[in-house]
Amino acid sequence: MRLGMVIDLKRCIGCYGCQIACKAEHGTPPGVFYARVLKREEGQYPNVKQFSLPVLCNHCEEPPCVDVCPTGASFKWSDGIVDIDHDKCVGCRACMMACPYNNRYFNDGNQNYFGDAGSTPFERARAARHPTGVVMKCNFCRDRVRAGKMPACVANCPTVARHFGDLDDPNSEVSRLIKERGGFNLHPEAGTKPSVYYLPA
Amino acid sequence: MSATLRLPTADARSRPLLTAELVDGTEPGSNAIVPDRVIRVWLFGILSRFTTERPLILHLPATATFGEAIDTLAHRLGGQFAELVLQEPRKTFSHCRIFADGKHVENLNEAFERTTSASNIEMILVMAAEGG
Amino acid sequence: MNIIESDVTRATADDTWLKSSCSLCYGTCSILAHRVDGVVIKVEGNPDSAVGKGRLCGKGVGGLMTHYDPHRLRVPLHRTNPRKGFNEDPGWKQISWDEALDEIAAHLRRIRAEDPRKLVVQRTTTVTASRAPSQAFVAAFGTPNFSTAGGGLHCGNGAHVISGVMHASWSVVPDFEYCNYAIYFGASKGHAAGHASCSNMGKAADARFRGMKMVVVDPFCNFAAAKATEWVPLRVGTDAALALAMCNVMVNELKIYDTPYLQAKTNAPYLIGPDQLYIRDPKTQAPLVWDQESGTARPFTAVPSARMALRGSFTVNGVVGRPAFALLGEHLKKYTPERTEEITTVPAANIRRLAGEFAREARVGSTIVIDGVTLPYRPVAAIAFRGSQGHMNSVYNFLAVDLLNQLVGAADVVGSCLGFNPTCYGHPDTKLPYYVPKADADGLMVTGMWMGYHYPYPTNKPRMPSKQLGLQDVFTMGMTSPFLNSTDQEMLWEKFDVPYRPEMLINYGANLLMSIGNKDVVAESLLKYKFIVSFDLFLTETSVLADIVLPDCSYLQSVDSRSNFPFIFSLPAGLGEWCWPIRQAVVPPDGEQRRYADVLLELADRAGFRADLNAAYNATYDLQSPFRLEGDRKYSFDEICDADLRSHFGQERGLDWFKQHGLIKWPKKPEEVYWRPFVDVRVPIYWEFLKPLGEQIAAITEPRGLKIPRHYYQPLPDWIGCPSHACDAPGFDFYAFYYRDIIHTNSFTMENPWLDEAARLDPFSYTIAMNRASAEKRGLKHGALVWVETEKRRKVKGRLAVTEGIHPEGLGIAALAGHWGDGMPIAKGKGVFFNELLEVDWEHSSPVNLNLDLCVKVRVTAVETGQ
Amino acid sequence: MIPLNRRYEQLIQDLRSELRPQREWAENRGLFLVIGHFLVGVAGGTWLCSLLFELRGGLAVAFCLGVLGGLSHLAFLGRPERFWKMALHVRTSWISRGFWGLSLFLIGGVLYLVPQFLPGAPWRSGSVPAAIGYVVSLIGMVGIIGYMGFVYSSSRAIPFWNSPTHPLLYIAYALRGGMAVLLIILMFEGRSPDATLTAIKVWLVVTTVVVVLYLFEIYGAVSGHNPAARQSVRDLLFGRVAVYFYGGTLLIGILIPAMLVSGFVFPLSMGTLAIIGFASVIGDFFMKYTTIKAGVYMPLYPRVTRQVGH
Repeated sequence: MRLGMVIDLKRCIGCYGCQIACKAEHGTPPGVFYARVLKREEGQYPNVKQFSLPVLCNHCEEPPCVDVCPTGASFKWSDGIVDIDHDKCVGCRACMMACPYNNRYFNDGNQNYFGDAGSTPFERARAARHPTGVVMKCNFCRDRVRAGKMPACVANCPTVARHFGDLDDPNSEVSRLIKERGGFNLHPEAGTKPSVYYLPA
Repeated sequence: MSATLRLPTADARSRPLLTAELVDGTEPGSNAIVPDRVIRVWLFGILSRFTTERPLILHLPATATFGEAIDTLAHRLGGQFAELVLQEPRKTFSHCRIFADGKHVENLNEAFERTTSASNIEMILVMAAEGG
Repeated sequence: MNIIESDVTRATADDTWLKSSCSLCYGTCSILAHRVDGVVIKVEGNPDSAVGKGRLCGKGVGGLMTHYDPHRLRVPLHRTNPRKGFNEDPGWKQISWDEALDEIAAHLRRIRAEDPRKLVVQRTTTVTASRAPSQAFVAAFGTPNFSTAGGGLHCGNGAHVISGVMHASWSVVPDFEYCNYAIYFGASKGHAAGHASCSNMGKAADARFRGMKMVVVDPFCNFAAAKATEWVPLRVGTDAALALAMCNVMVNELKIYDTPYLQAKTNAPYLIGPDQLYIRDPKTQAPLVWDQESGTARPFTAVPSARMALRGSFTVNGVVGRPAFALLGEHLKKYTPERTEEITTVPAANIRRLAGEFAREARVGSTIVIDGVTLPYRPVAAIAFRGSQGHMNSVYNFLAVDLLNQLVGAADVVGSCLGFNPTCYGHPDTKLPYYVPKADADGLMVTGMWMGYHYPYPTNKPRMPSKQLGLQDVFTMGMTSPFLNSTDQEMLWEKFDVPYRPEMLINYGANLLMSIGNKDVVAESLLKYKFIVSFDLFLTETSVLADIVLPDCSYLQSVDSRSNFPFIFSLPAGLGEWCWPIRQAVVPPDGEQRRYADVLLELADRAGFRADLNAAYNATYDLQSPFRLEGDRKYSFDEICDADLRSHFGQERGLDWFKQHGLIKWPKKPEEVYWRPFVDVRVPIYWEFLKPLGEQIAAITEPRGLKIPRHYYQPLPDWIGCPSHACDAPGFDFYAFYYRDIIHTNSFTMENPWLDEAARLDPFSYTIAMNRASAEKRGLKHGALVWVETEKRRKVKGRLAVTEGIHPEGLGIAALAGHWGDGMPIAKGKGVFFNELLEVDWEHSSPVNLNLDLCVKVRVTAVETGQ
Repeated sequence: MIPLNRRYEQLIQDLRSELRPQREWAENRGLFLVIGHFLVGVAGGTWLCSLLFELRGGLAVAFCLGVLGGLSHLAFLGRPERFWKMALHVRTSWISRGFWGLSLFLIGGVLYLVPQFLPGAPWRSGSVPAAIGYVVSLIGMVGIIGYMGFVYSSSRAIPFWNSPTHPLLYIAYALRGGMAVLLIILMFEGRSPDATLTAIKVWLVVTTVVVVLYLFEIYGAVSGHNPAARQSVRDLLFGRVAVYFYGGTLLIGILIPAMLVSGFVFPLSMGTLAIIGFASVIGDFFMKYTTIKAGVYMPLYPRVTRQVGH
């Protein structure tokens, strides 16, 4: 079993639904993004292409973040999800320097989105999940997945650009999409074997 | 083309009702005089400013149409009422809603008897604007 | 209450998912709100609903940060400083609801006795749920002055009115299920905000995946253009010229058009006399057509459409008449691709190619069978929206684009340009709601459902402005008017002998100071009010000018029985399901917040017009016996919602039923979705009524010194330049325009920190987009702080985002950013306040439909250091 | 320390840019990591040099630097109270290895140094515990001199650090740091000119090696086609790090000592040697600080043909 995600760049319109759905699901503090959307353009006027690239933890099969972690806080579940045990993390941030995908964030203090106006009841309800002084990142919404739901970003995507499933199963939707549509990884040269695939725009 | 519309002021409300033959002086619902049909007209919103009576009582032949009822009202309440309600003779504005016994009246040329046993007519102007 | 523990352990009594509706934009998608121990911890889409299909945009899924914003208003506030202005501290003092309501009711009573028209009510377009209660309130009170603020003004008069005339709906969208080739003009449907936004995002993605080609004509390569197969950049405000040139190529060069459709479903065969009017049957007054078989002119009702001539010249009753289509063909000839290239900068060869692609992809004459029903199949759609219609030439711009559809019969048939649900046969149990377009005496279509002050067609006869301050009585094609806030409003009111002046404003959530035009002019108009009440979530820039500010409930605290009705507004078009969701309160009000609709009822009671309000609700909600509200009985808003629902869906389906189920839905029939072949109506490709309308208007205005430019009132569309095109002052060499960002709804969502965060991460949301080569030519660098200045010396400051994805003469700014007030601290100072550049006056309003021109010619200069 | 909201603003700005600078290991609490690495490196080098030059005081200084370096590391950690957990992953983690190196160095240092400085200690110099301490501290010293470069070169997200010369550079830094401290100590101890001359020669050689490796590293980054590595060099030479590079690394670390060593300005004296030592040490700090701070994450973009807008 190797859980993975496929993001269809042809469908994605860069609406930030995934980024905010993730915020809503996890209540991550300011400066911590388990999911976000990058926007760039290619080409020259008038032959120009704008594109959006949703990014998140790649849940690599060979995760460099796990290798460099001195405490074992960064680890991989048997289902392929790369996770962080916040009780073990010392906050050395070596994993952040090792992740070629820039998808780890250091929670360096208690923060809320409204600053001096105080935290919202929603934020207080979510705060327990977010110890400070540790590194945080996406875990494919492991709680949701265990409860039989799709990760929040997948469930919410208005263009149905995100798919989630078992990459080890050749008949799964994700495997089929990767095969049929020529799914690719970011930075394959890094040799990390990501479990997040993209379908060309 | 008329010049400005001068809405009746509060004073104007107290002016006496005009045509005696159209008025049933008795309480609504009573049938002291027996014309062809007794119709109670309830004017709401801006239209309510044209009379202090609520309801207004009209006596019309059973074959009368809604359009004739409105003509009668216009005659009774003045041209300014008509101006608010009618875009041209026998044609109300789309924002003028007329209900006969709770049913929306769309065709003014329809006779009362064809549609309902209309004894209550409600009339209001509904305005809206929208965007997005 | 220890929320943290309870959320973690979940061993609590309260752990509920409630079915409701979003309200972060007027798309109003269906949501599920997860409440644990009284706190909403998640909002998700409701997968049961056709509205959003369980998915939400960033705004919707982030809505709880707006709901829980600590800067929300919690108590009624009363101004203590009588002076109002940008630099005046209102001196807010907390008052009780009783005090507030008594004071407001006293004003209402006085004004209603004097002249109810002195009350102006305006609402934001964002909260669709505020429409019906506001509408009922103004009807009951007796004022015609009801406005939907900037949201309505900036698109309502063009996009919505012309969609109404041509498609009997509020808006148009490609039939994503079957369309193969869509061409968008300044529209982003399916790629960003808007009506049925989330549903459309999914449908557009499916279409893209299926291989639908999409061409996007837009000065800026964002949202829709980013996903298009081809981006066609053009000079700002020249969309009509391009569309007309494409029509010209189709009609006169390629000779591809749908003759049977034009004969049967448009006024193309109607004979036009030398006076540009229909030649009418002397007896019936019906427009005449030329019967090719009998060789005579006969009323259109008397000739099978296939026999009607579209070409030629015929002598009828002593005058020479030509079919409207023949005149259109002649008219289009001046839009040669070569001449149009000069106007639009789109190469002539591309214009020819695009026209050819569109015409051929339409597959004129083809049919398809859906659910056993044989239907015309025209898998092309030309779509316009706010961008292309946001000009003085709004009517023609939109019409020119729609002519592409009409020429090939791609209107409300399979694969074509669809109106949003213009025909509904109702729920199987109750046959409600029921509405179908119908024909007027001239055979032209009258919409079956509308929301505006007047129907888009037929237009009311222009009259002196006895009713509306916005002069819509004169300019009867206009719905929302700039003159409630224009520089020249007093001059206009004097000209038209408006016998009263506005005295009191009830504002619901509209931040008018930002949403209309430049803030000084709008503020000036607001300062004229003697008394302003503002219902708001935040102390916005506009609410700061109020006398009393009332703390509103958020969408998670409110009730609405008709979240997505009228269906022509924000229910997804195309095949699928009819869906009537509701909104219910998920959490109680915080502090002294109260629901708008409840407060209006209370005000009607205190001001003594409850019976009128009940009657108005009966009319507004079309309540049927026995659910009609009676006399002056005091119904709560919940009870009214309950009556609405039972009236439409049966005794057993009241508010409680809906709270439990969230919505009711039933399948759409093909003949509802693709209604055009089944309903005997025609639409005007030749706007015969426009010229007389212009004359009637001129007859009123010109004796009063207001000239009506007749070239806006010709029956066939033209490209007419914007004021910006006439500006040739040296140095003013960019056409600045605004666009709607994908992550923001008007000015409202900028206070939401998650959305603000996303917007700050976005390359363009808070910046000024300029073409790279243009920037280099002027020595301007990416990230530079620049002034953008109009000839009238209005200016805004912002950071440049240099991009290859914008026309070299264009300057793109996301709308309605740049808050300056302290009431929305997250939003304050973010982005660029484009509207500051806009003039609000007659000179910049369409003389046909009052649409403001939303593009401006500007000069861009680097901000000097230290400035 | 910069307040959280300012750091948040900075992060948003960083995330907007295609080539995002790393800040966790150089700014705010991250500065303690640079200081820690600097101190520990100098400690290791000083220990080695002091053994070679038989400077008892140098060993003490090295040990103290090691302790300070360790404390600085703790100050850097988000959760310092869990520091011991870093011992767990020696198999793959260079930080874990460094943790062991420093631990061994400090434990061995205590065993070795205590009898030398505290006559009343329960064990004597030359005793088994002291000998064990000598060996253990030597192993620790090798660890702390060696591991740091690998910490950086194993940071796959920062191409500027991924060069094979990086570990060598850090070893060279350590030696140069050690020699510099030695120069200072020599001044205080008033050793013979011979020893001093030897020391200065060694310092010169090590400095040359450092400069060559440094140039090599920069050359490697520029000549490679990794946009992030090239951005690092731009930042280092012309951008946000340039002030520290020219003022700290180049002027204080190289030019001033070179000028003093040449003897053109002042005749070589014990005083100038100490100044050279101090300048060299400070320069070392900036050399590390600038290369760390110049780290830029590799961009996430596939197939970006041309950078636009940034």
